[in-house]
Amino acid sequence: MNMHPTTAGLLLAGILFVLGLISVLIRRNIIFMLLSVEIMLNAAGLAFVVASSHWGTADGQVMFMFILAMAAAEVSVGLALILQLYHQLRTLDSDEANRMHG
Amino acid sequence: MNSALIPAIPFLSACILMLGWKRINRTAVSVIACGSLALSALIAVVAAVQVAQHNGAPQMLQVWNWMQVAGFRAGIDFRLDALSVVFVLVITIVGFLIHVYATAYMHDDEDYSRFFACMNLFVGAMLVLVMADNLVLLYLGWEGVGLCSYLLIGFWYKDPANGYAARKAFIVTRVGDTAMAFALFLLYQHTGTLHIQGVLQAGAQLWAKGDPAVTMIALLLLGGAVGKSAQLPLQTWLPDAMAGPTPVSALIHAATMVTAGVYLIARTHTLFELAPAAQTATAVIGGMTLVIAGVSALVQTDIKRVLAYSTVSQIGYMFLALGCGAWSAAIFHFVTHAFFKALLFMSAGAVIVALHHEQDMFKMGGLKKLLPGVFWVFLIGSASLAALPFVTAGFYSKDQIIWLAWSAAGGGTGYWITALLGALLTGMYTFRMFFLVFYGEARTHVHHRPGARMMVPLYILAVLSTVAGFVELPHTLGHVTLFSHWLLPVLPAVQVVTESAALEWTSQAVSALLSFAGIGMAYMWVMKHPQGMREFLEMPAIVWLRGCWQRGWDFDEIYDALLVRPFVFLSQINSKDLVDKIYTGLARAMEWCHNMMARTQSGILRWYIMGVVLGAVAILSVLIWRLYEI
Amino acid sequence: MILLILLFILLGGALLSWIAASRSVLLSRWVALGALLADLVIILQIWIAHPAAGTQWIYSYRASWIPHFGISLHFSMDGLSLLMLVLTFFLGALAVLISWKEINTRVGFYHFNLLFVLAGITGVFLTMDLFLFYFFWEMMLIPMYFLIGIWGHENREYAANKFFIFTQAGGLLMLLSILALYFIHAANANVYTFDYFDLLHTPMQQSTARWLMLGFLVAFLVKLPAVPFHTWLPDAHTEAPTAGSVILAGLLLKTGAYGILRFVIPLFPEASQYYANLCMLLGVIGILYGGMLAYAQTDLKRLIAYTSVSHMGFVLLGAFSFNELAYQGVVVQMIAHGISTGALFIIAGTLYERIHTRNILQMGGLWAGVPMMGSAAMIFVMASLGLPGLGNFVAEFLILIGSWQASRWLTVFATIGLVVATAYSLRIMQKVFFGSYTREEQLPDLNKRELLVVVSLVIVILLLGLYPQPVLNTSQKTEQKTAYVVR
Amino acid sequence: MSFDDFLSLGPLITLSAAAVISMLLVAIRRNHRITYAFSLLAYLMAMTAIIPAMLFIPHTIPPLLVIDEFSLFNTGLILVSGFIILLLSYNYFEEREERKEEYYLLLLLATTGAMVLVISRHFMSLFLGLEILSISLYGLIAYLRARERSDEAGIKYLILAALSSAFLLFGMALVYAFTGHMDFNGIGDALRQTGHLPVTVMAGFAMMLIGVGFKLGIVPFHMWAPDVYEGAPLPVAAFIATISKGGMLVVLIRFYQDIHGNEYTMLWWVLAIIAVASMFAGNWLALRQENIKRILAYSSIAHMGYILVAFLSGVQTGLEAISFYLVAYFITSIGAFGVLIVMSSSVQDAETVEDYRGMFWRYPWVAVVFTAMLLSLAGIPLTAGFIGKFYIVMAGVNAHMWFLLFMLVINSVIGLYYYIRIIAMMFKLPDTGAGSVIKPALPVAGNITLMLLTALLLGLGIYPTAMMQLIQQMMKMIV
Repeated sequence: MNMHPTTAGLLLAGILFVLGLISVLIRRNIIFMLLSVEIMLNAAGLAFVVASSHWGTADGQVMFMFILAMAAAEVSVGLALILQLYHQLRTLDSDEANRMHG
Repeated sequence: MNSALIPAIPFLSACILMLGWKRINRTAVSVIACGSLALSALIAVVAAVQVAQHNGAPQMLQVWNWMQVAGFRAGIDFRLDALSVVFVLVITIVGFLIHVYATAYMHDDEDYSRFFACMNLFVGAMLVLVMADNLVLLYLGWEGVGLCSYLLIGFWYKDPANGYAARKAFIVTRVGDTAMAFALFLLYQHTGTLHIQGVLQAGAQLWAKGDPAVTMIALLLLGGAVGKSAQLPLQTWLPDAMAGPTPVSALIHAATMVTAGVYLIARTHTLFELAPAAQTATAVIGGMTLVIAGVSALVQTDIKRVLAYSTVSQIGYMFLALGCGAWSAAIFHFVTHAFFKALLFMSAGAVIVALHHEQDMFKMGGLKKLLPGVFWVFLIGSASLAALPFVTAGFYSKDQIIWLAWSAAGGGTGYWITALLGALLTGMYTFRMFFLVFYGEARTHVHHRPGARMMVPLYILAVLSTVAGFVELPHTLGHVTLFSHWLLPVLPAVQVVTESAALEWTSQAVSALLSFAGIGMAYMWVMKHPQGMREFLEMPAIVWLRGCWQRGWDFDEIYDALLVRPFVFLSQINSKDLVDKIYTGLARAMEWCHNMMARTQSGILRWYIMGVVLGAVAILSVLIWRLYEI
Repeated sequence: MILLILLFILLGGALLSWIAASRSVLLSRWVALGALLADLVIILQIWIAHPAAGTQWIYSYRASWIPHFGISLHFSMDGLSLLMLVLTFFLGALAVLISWKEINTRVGFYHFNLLFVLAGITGVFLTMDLFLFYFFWEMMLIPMYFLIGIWGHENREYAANKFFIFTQAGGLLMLLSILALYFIHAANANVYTFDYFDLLHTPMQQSTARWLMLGFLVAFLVKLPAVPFHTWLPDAHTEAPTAGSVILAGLLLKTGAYGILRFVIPLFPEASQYYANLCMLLGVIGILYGGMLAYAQTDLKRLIAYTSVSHMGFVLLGAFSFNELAYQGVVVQMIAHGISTGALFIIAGTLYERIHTRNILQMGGLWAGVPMMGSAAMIFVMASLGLPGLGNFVAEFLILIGSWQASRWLTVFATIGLVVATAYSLRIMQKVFFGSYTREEQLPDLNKRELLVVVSLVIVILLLGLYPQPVLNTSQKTEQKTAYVVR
Repeated sequence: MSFDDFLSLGPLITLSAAAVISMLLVAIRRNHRITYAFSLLAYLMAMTAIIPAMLFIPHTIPPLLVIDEFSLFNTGLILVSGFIILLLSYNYFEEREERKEEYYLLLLLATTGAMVLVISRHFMSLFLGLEILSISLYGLIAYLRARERSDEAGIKYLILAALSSAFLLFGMALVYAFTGHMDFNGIGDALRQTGHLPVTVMAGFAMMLIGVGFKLGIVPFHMWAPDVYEGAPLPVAAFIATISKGGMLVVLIRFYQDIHGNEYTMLWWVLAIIAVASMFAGNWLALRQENIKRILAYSSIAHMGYILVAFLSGVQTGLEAISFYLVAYFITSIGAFGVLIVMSSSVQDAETVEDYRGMFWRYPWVAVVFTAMLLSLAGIPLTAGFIGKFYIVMAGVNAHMWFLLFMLVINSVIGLYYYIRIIAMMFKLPDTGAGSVIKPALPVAGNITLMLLTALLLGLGIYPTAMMQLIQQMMKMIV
């Protein structure tokens, strides 16, 4: 079978995205959840790259740059918060963080 | 002189007494109350004379526009013609006498002025009723007297039983009134007016004899009359109405108000003539009532209840007469009945007071010696009620009815026999009462004798209930027709089909004999063989029958079971208003939704993510799937 | 302009009495009373000046408000509004008087709310712009909500919420209808306006008209109230303070009736014809159902509340039997019911002040102690059972004789309602004033202030019953008034 | 970049510059007052910068940005709301946190992000704006480190926001992959040419919708809202409720317009379902909720549902309605949060309904304000909320969306219940129960702000014409 490269790329991105999604769902450790989200973001980035190669424009790459930057920022803030949370809960289990509900 | 004053004066004094409350002292109250009636009685006489001078031409006067809407007009308008004059005279004169009597009777009651306020109010309303020129105003008087009767029956409000009796009276009559209201609606629908004369004329042109519409109307009017006049099937309230003070019973539940039905039918006689069916119904109802009530009167122990049942039965006579088309006869009987029944009630009242408010006849007796004055007047009254021949007014009026029940166009043998049976019964219960009260040995001692203020009215009424008969004598003896002639401009003369002196003689003879027979039986029963009678009465079947009759043929029980209890039951089960349950249910449902939703806000992050993902999947699948659909 | 003044007197009075309360409670009472009396005087003068106003528009005022939507401050007064306003200011003044001793907490705020409700009601009776109508319609709710919710009896919050939510639900449906009408008219005439007189005779399909009419109708049936939308009323009436009950029964319910007469029938004549029988049926059901419930109650105020359900049934019956007699009867009924039921609530309130219970099983034999109150109660009880010579009779008689022409059987049942009315009315007298006196304390009879209130009510109900002609002249049918000019 | 570009971007530039400078300020010397004053100044300057920007409208800065009346209007709205929130913030943080200065920095940044959103006409600017907004929000939400609920909220928001922007991005990628354009018009035209809507693009829109929906907090992406509102500092909650949602909504409108969204019935249906679901979910959740912060969160969910109804009407009245409703809604929710702020003490926020028992008799003025705000949320006359809701219903009727309207009516009735529940609590006579233990701060600035807001609220409720005309002629441009 020979698939059109764009389709293949998008498919790959899609698979990555879904994998990330699944691991967000099944992981309880907040750090891993964060990582999985990063995977999803990068999947999106990949999709952009593929798309831009398909159209032969640079927009996709630029977007990917932005995504990288934003992901970095997010992780940094995220880790800070997780640290905070760990100080209070003494655990990284996200399910423990459920003081607010109803 | 302005005849509008006739009802106005009693109203005025009623207002004064009501506002005056406890500030006016008793003498003043009595003076105002009686004086006002005396005044309006005088004016009534004057008015009567005027009417007579214009040989029966009615006096009309419009006071003010009550309501006038788009062609419909009802004014505060009065009309004094021969018929209403008769009623007005009876009401004012008898009313005046009763008031005088009452000043003594109620002397040591703490609500003295309230009593007389209501009495005056009643007289005023009654006068409006009989003087009204249109049916709406008549309805006002009609309900007004109902109100006063309610107020006065329940006058001694501390005892719930009285309150019950009063409510019963009001509600039962109200049932009749609604029938009358329908009649009004129908009349307006067909004739476009409620002005009595207008209605009568329009009706005469509008309907052929026996037209269903007019029959319906007449029947409905009859319904109203039946309610007020305590005829079958709405008679049940009157005996209980005796809970009121005796003057009230005399005035309202004997002399005047209960005859309003008679007045109504006489007033609208044109319609009844157009509706033979309705007229027959009137006669039948009258006949049945007079027998049933007579039987009940036979077995009562309470003296006032006897009189009450006898009133019902006498009004039955009037209805019978009306049904037979003997209009003037009915009115004549009304007049005499007003006199002797008022007399009986008040003398009974005198007895009751004398015996310290003892009403049970079996605890009375031997009063012939102790209360001679009362004895004589009571005797006259009883005689007149039992229609002893020749000397009593009752004889002439009742005899006329009995004869016409046979001979009149609308009459028949059946009616005649009923009427005779009634005569027999009347004689029996009247003198049973009479003997029980005044003969035998005294069972309760008399603690004070009635004073002049009580006795004088009694004497006057005694005279009246003797002489009043002589204004109308049958063909056979004297043939005086002052009364029917006087009524001629309003009420047509009765068509007599079997014009025969011989037959009339027989009829009179039979009726006279029967009343004597009745008296005789009463005598045997009470005086001669009380022992045997008592044994006879103790027989179980008889006991049951007696009980049933005493309870007025158990009509109350039937109505309770059929109407009252179901209504109360229904209203009780729904007292919390089931409709509201719908809304509370709705609120519950909302709360349930809240709880369900609140569960989803578990506070656990992954749960939220799950939510997002599910949403995403849902949206994606919907969109894409739909896309392939198209 | 005078109409605006009527409104502003109330609003100004509201603010003033709130402010005044901080200085002296008495002052604030007087301010409120003064404002209402001033309005009363003005309106009475207008009435005297236009004794037979029924047929034309007396005053109009119009100013643009939200031109973007074609919304204008448009007030007009005809006979109907005139009568309603007389009633409003009269009962309003009495309401102030009756709460003179009853209300002692937050008097200023109380009077603020009281006058604010009245202002809202006045607006409802005057406005000729549908948006403005809805505006006032909602505006009455909040102060009424506070009146019940703050100064009410034990269960006040429940009652207040229920009242608020019911009316709001109805109102929103009406809003939908108003807007739909607005757009339909715009589509036809290409003019965007909420003006009553422009929206009259808007041509539309039958089905549409029926739907829109239902939208209005529901709102008004809730207010009226008609079975099955009535259940807010007993709670609200029972829990409200006396003045609140008086205003609820006397005025708020009337806004529903007024709405039907002013908006539903003129705006959707065909649809109203179509639904007439249904509405009359609802009315009759209301008469009987309300009567039965009233008979079953033991809480005096609740009992009276259900009697108003029964009485307003007559209004519904009359309004939809489409003839002059019934129409006039409805108008008189609105007034008579306002007076008689208001009076009964006042008596219930005065009783409550004395014996601190509303349960009629704990009363009885009070006549001996308070004869004046008793006789007043007697008069109004008789009024409520429709005794001739008192206002309600005139109303009910006209309604019935009118509806008889429209539907015979419904009228028969409505008339049977009068018997039921007799039953429950007499029950009041029996349980409260007759029977033997069981309580030990000695009750004071009506004092001067209460006497003033009650007597004025008695006089009015008697006048209404014996000489209703002025009212009838003023309230002739208001539908032929097509020839209309803004003055 | 030409001069008039510069001018028309004035507000944005001012604010971002302000952010940088305030960072430096903090670096130089920590002083709450100075930073506060400076950021106030920054907002004022940004607002004034709108005036010259008006000269050039409509002005596009290809490919990323467009400054037309719509975006300027919303910029102004955002700036004003930000300014008001700032006014309310000072005391709140003064009492609670030792390091307050960065708060202002973050607030400025977040506002900048929102402003970028409202002027963006391109995926890239959209994304940038969104992320500037989000990331500064992470910081803001978790700002009060002392409170554990605060950073729990932060974490939740962070993860979910990242997740949703992943969806958004992927959606963008798909759209881009098919159309080859990232600017809205381009996409619109491309779709016009192809005529029908291919799977990938549809999937892309769906995924973008998830990203957008998350920020708007509509069902089923609403679950974060209550927790975040509860955990975040009150001013931040106000910010989230108003500015971030508003900004996102503006982008949505613009995007929808450019791609002619209302031509795709399926999209319409999905949004309709979401709208109904949001209304019901929001109101049901709030029905018996005891925590006022959460109530406000839920009610905001419901309100987004209402707004969607107007959005779906697809008529011009609808867009006007949204703008007006946004204004009313901004005023109202900021006002409500403002009340919470002034009523809160340094130890504890006044957040349970019970805290407000009998408040009217102790702090009548604040209670009246709160009542006004709640009534406006419930849409009762004399308040802006009423006119707003009226406007929305009008749009709905105009578009004959009877079903949605009935849903709206039902929900307004349900909503009424919990609003008047709070009001009733405030008007309870104090003797009926022990008053709240909270000693409110009642700062002067706060009170003045509230007065201002109430004035606005009533003003818009009684005489909305001016605002309407403004909105109306602004809408002419974009439709």
